[in-house]
Amino acid sequence: MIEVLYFAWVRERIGIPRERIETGAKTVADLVEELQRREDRYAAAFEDLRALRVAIDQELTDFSASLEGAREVAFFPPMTGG
Amino acid sequence: MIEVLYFAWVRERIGIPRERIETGAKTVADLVEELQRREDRYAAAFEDLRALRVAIDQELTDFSASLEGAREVAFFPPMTGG
Amino acid sequence: MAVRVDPARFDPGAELNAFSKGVGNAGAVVSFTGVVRDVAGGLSAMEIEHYPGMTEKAIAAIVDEAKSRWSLADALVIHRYGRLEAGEMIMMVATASRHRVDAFQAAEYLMDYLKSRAPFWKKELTRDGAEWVEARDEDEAALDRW
Amino acid sequence: MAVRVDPARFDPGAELNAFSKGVGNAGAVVSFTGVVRDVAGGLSAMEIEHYPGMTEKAIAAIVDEAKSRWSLADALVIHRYGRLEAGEMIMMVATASRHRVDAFQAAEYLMDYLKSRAPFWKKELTRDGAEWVEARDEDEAALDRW
Repeated sequence: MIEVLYFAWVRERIGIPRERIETGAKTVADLVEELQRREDRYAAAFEDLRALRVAIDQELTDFSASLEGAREVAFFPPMTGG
Repeated sequence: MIEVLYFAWVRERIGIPRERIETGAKTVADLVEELQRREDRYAAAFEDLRALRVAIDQELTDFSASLEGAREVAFFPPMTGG
Repeated sequence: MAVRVDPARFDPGAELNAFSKGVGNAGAVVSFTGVVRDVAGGLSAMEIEHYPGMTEKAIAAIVDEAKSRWSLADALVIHRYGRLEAGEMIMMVATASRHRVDAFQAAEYLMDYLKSRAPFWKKELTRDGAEWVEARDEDEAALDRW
Repeated sequence: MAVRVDPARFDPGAELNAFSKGVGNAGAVVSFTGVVRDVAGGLSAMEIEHYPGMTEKAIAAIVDEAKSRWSLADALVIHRYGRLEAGEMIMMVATASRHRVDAFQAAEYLMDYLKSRAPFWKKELTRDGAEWVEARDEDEAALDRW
């Protein structure tokens, strides 16, 4: 079980801020493919991966990263703080 | 007649903050030579011109500058503000 | 070193004075404050979303990196989230050092990294509706200079 | 644009807040404050001499040059003179711009030029006596980057 979090317009497109997902995905990219196939709202959120960033257990990483041992995965657009 | 001002250790070496000088000096360098010849305290103040800065009428300039029309000449060490 | 991620308003002047008092003999203090700007079309407010847990960690890591690069006596980061009206302070950074160049460089570094590496997202609420602020290429490019 | 050359103490926090209030929609405000440092040997105080008349003109010229180089909504320079005790604020610079890079650059520029081109001279008063602070080569060299 992995906790998956969505922020900003990713959250808005998917419609929920977080969910627990039972998955056999080995990498972030595998998980994204699984989500894309689920429903249109996921396909819309994950339409252009270049517009997305991902964090595993609250550390920025990339889509090729392994999910082994991951408790929390978050998807969001590039940050706009400051 | 030119008003001549001294600041920081130049003032301390010469012993006065300002004086009015009747001079025929054409340039700052001429005026400095004239002052150096006056007394030891002036010679001490103007010993090393590389350690001095000069302003004519409150604008930084250099020792070759003309005194034509000058009302006020100031001598001081490099600034240490901020 | 203090990091505060908090929806509450803050008083930058009071923060600057408190920070300066605590830095002892550091001599040089630089601050940056960011305000919600009014935009063309009339900004009524801004909403800032963040990633609780990751935000604090990400900022702490950015501050640690700044401390390793420059001689800093202290650093302060305050960043708000939630709904902010036009004219309100969004955030503040302060740095203290014996050397003014270090204080300036560290403050600029903190700002550049907070912009693009701390998990905040801004949404502008105008008369015409709500829109997520897009990250700018120049903000990403600004990281290359460090 | 305000320039104040004044022996009186000032409150940097109050100055920052007043300055920020006046910059309207500028968004980014950078401040620098300099404090009299305690030096090895025990600094009891500092004396700052200046050149009345030239000081104000020189600072105004530096501020004008900064305005011509960067997009500035406002700028503030406060510089004290006379006798200052260790721990007291010597001076403050603040800049406001729509763009944080402009605000930072202009503040650094103002500081670099105030250090070496505004007619102030510092004298340190320690237990061992009084000594004029010498200009440092690196402060003069700092001007080359602009």
